[in-house]
Amino acid sequence: MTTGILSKIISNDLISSDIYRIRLERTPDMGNIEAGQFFHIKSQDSGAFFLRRPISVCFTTDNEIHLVVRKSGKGTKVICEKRAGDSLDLLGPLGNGFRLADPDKKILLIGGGIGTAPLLELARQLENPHVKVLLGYRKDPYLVDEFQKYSKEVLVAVEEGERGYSGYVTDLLKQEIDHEQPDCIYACGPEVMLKKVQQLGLQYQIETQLALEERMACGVGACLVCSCKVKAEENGWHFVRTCKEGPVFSGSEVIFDE
Amino acid sequence: MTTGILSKIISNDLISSDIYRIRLERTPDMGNIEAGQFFHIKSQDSGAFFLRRPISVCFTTDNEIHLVVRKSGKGTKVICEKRAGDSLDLLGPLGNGFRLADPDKKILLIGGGIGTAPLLELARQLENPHVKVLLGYRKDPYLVDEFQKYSKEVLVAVEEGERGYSGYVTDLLKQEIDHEQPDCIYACGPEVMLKKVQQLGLQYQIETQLALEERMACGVGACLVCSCKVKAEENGWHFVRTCKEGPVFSGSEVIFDE
Amino acid sequence: MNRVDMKVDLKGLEMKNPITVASGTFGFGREYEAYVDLNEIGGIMVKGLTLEPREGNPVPRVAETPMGMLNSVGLQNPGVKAFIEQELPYLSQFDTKVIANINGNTIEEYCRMAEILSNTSIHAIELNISCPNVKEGGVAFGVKPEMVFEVTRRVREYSDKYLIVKLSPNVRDIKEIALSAEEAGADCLSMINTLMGMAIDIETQRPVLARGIGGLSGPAVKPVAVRMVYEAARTVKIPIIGMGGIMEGADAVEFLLAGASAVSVGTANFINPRASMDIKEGIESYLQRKGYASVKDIIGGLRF
Amino acid sequence: MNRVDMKVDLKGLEMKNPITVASGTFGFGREYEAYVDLNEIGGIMVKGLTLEPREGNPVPRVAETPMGMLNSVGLQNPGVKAFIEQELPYLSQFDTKVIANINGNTIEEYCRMAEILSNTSIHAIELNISCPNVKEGGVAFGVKPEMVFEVTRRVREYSDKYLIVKLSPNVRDIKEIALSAEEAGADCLSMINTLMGMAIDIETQRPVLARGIGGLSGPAVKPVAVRMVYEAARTVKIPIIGMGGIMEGADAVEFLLAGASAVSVGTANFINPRASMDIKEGIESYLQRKGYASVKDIIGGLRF
Ligand SMILES: Cc1cc2nc3c(=O)[nH]c(=O)nc-3n(C[C@H](O)[C@H](O)[C@H](O)COP(=O)(O)OP(=O)(O)OC[C@H]3O[C@@H](n4cnc5c(N)ncnc54)[C@H](O)[C@@H]3O)c2cc1C
Ligand SMILES: Cc1cc2nc3c(=O)[nH]c(=O)nc-3n(C[C@H](O)[C@H](O)[C@H](O)COP(=O)(O)OP(=O)(O)OC[C@H]3O[C@@H](n4cnc5c(N)ncnc54)[C@H](O)[C@@H]3O)c2cc1C
Ligand SMILES: Cc1cc2nc3c(=O)[nH]c(=O)nc-3n(C[C@H](O)[C@H](O)[C@H](O)COP(=O)(O)O)c2cc1C
Ligand SMILES: Cc1cc2nc3c(=O)[nH]c(=O)nc-3n(C[C@H](O)[C@H](O)[C@H](O)COP(=O)(O)O)c2cc1C
Ligand code: FES
Ligand code: FES
Repeated sequence: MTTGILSKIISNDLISSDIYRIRLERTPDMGNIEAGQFFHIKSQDSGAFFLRRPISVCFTTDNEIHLVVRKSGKGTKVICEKRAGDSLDLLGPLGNGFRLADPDKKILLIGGGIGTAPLLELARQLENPHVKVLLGYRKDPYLVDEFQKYSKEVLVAVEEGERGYSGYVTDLLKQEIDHEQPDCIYACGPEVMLKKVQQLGLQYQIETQLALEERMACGVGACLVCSCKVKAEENGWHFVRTCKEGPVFSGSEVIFDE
Repeated sequence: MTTGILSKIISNDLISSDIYRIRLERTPDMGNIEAGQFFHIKSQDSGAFFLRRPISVCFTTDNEIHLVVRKSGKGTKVICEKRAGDSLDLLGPLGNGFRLADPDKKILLIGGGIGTAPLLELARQLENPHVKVLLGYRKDPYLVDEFQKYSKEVLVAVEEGERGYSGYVTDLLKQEIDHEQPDCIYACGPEVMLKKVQQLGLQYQIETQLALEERMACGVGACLVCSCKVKAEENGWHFVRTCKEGPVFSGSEVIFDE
Repeated sequence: MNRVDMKVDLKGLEMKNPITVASGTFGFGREYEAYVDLNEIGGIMVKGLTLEPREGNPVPRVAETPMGMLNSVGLQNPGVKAFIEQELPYLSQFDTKVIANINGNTIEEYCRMAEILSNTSIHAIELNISCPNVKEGGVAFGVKPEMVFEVTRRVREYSDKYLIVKLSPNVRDIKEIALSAEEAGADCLSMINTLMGMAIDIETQRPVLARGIGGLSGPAVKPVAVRMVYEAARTVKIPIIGMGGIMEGADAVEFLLAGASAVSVGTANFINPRASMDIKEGIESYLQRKGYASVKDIIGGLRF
Repeated sequence: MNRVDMKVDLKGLEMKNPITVASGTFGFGREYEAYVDLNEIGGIMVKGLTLEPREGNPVPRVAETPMGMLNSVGLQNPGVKAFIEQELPYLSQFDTKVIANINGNTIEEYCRMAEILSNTSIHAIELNISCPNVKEGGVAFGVKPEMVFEVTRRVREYSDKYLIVKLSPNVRDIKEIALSAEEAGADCLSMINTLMGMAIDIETQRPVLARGIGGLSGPAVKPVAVRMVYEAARTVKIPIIGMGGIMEGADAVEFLLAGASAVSVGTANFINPRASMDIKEGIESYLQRKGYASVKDIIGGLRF
């Protein structure tokens, strides 16, 4: 019987413009945590915002979990403004995680913006010397150094900025596919990026795993607000729950609308 | 053109069970502050509670205002849990204040529970050597030492506790009236206490000034939710605004229901 | 930055900006003069008036609820004549539209008030057919289309003033109500009035409000209000003044996009006495940021 | 401390405690088994069922609003037959009342579902005549007294199961609706379903929900819900299951005092998966603190 876990903030640092890295105490009742899973977060001072907010696990150690959060709206603002010593109420870990490929496979990770965050824990868990990472940012990159620790190479693309390739991260993807011929692509980021990954995966017959975002209420599979369209025998498609059957889906099953 | 004033908390101390004394920075835009006036308080982290909360001025210096707040419900809980360095959003000072009697008058102050708070600033402002103070508490007295500074004598009544007279503060009132023959009684506290003061005032023809409480929304006289019944030529009574014409009313005008 | 054009034209009532303050939440203006330059407000809906003075309901008249409040003021007001004599001269000093909110127990009372007000300098009449606090009337008029039609049509006969009909949200279908008011000759609709609600003090086991039931306002009702404005705007051709839980510029923009031609700020005044100004500035900066020249460009601009 | 008696008797449906979980907010129970011992819940209203499987509405289906949320799930469910085959056996393991929430596009569909469910081990049928998300039906049944009467009367003919009629708050007069359901043979009323609302994303200028309008739930609606339960309880003799914004024990006590014989926990589950248990304990400690022996002692106990 578990419910939201009160977890204390060890530190909270601004790591890029509006991007915060929050280190929290990991407690035993969180159990095993898979890369790609998320925590559903509430602030203790209830009233600040109403529904929980889903935030992916970015990195774990035996005693810590790290979240990387982009301050965008009401809820993430409150979360990002918490200080060391404050607590957050975490429900989870929830959802499925990425299915980890065998260590002999050639792996490509591609992340866009805040979607880079869950890939760091994935890179760590893959324990694979053949991991190559493509990271796309609008302006200032973050987490790059750490990705380097868990991969053979990291390529960075920025839309407007100094560092790395200047343009979209998906521009890099095509050439990397040709170059590396990866067995599996893991992706997290904006929908347009995921669509591109899916399309290239299908085209080159590469397995893709896509971490999706959808607005959630319960986070545990009960309310059915977070539906994601996937292929099905009957009718061609049906809805599954992003919070439960996802947030990681195979590129071969997801149907993106128009 | 003023609106709510953000005022920083200098200190916040628990001075009795669930009673907090909050020292705040006094700013020039607060202007002159009369004893009996109140601030209408909002917390900056909007969402914690919705409407403002009226809290009387308990004490002022040139640079500080002190509030004494009883943690009772949702709003006062948030206010009482603020720490030094946090700010409160204060609208005011609002309402009328006590009309200060001439320094040669014999004055009796009577306060019950948290109603003792606004009388401290009154005692200070009266600058009158003939002030006698009756204070009633349920259990643990507070502010007593300070009242002593501004009066010739302080009598304390407690319903359950060690210190002072054991019983209701109104029990002391009758004997003090006989004894002191005061020219004016100032009172703040629960309605049953105020009724008793009003009744004795009328009976002995002593001027009474009563500080009332009523639920408020705007605090500035616009919404008419805080009506107080006072005597009137036509119909025998009419409603006036506790936040504007009050919170201090003459005992000769207020009509308490049943 | 270029100033955007904030003028709105409610087909017969032009306002310098789309901000009005809601009836019952701004007194007769005086109470907020220390906080707001009344010249900066598009229009002021004054406290609800009745033919005779009223003392209103017993206290407590207010209860706090989650992101909202209940009130049961019950139309405490000095009566329409005292308003004209004592309050209107004050309000008329300002360059703002004065809108008289009228409340009757009978159709005759509404007509009589409309007639009396027609010979004054007020700019518009707001027919409140929805105040849930008056036992005798209020509710009955506002919740049935036939009654809405009847009271609007009759009042229309008694006054040439710009006529706003204020709708109640306590209805089955706001579209048919809106249509009835339009067909009966309303120049404009304002909506929503408060939703009927109740709060109970579990310690005393009594309702918080002396009268038990009161009117719910504030952010809690905003989704209902936006929905109703949207539905009404797609149904009628006359302009709509939208309200219900507007606390900041973004909320007002929601109403404008949904189809309101102006907005009204109510409960927000109680929390922030300068709310109307902050909301006005909030709309302006939204328009600037999005590159609009005029507030008119976003009215009804909701896309699917 | 002595345990208080939490049993309630809804005249034909006895529950070990007054806590139920609201339809659509608790799936088919499974989803919360990691958080709550389902044996500890008085009754479980399952996700709204339809005759045929439904995929529901496009996403986004949820919007956060001030102290509330809008949803437009649109009755995504596997259909009544799949429920009976795949979900009911699981639920039947537990010592709790299983309440099937049914939704039809036509009266015939409602009757057909009632008939099918009559031969199962469910304890009660909850007739949802108020889901605002289904274009074809829903709304029409729930908002007019004649229709409420008709659908209830017909379903009554097809099933001997305990029949709960779930009322919509999007009505003019909840009393006449409640009375119609009672007269047509309902054993119990549950209320309120969601209020219709809308939220607009001012950046995209589109509704947050793909379907535009959705159902408002959560604390924001509590005052409306308490008021309606109070009005209905004074009008009908059948018991009422109250819901709408219950987040903690104190909220549940408000509904019980207003006249509900049991309560239902909806949106709160999303914020706190153990909400139903916390609310149960909250009621218990209230009763203990106030010296009541049984929860029955406070039902309808509101004083003026
Ligand atoms: C599985 C999953 C993992 C995520 N991981 C991360 C992460 O690691 N770091 C991070 O910064 N963000 C992450 N997000 C996005 C994050 O949940 C949203 O940015 C956040 O909910 C926005 O809340 P807000 O209060 O700031 O915005 P508001 O706009 O005020 O939110 C209003 C409502 O919309 C929902 N909402 C708004 N944007 C999104 C969105 N993009 N996705 C889902 N719901 C949204 C909110 O949850 C809330 O219910 C993740 C989302 C999902 C679904
Ligand atoms: C003029 C005036 C001066 C006051 N001065 C002080 C003071 O110096 N120190 C102090 O501790 N308290 C004072 N009070 C009482 C204080 O305002 C209430 O205790 C406080 O509003 C309760 O808020 P809450 O959120 O804790 O309670 P809740 O019960 O959660 O409040 C719910 C609503 O009821 C209102 N309310 C509840 N109790 C009261 C009350 N007794 N009076 C007015 N409104 C109430 C709240 O303002 C709020 O709108 C004063 C009240 C008034 C009218
Ligand atoms: C204290 C109070 C008094 C009100 N009095 C009136 C009134 O006299 N006439 C009227 O038409 N509406 C009255 N209203 C309703 C408001 O004008 C407005 O329609 C409603 O509060 C919704 O807007 P809001 O959520 O911004 O407050 C009153 C509202 C409040 C809160
Ligand atoms: C996501 C969601 C789905 C719902 N689905 C249904 C449903 O299928 N059938 C039904 O009768 N009510 C449904 N409801 C309404 C709830 O059962 C309940 O009446 C309403 O949410 C008010 O209670 P609350 O404020 O505690 O959530 C749903 C509510 C939510 C939030
Ligand atoms: S968020 Fe409730 S089912 Fe996914
Ligand atoms: S609180 Fe608004 S008039 Fe007094």
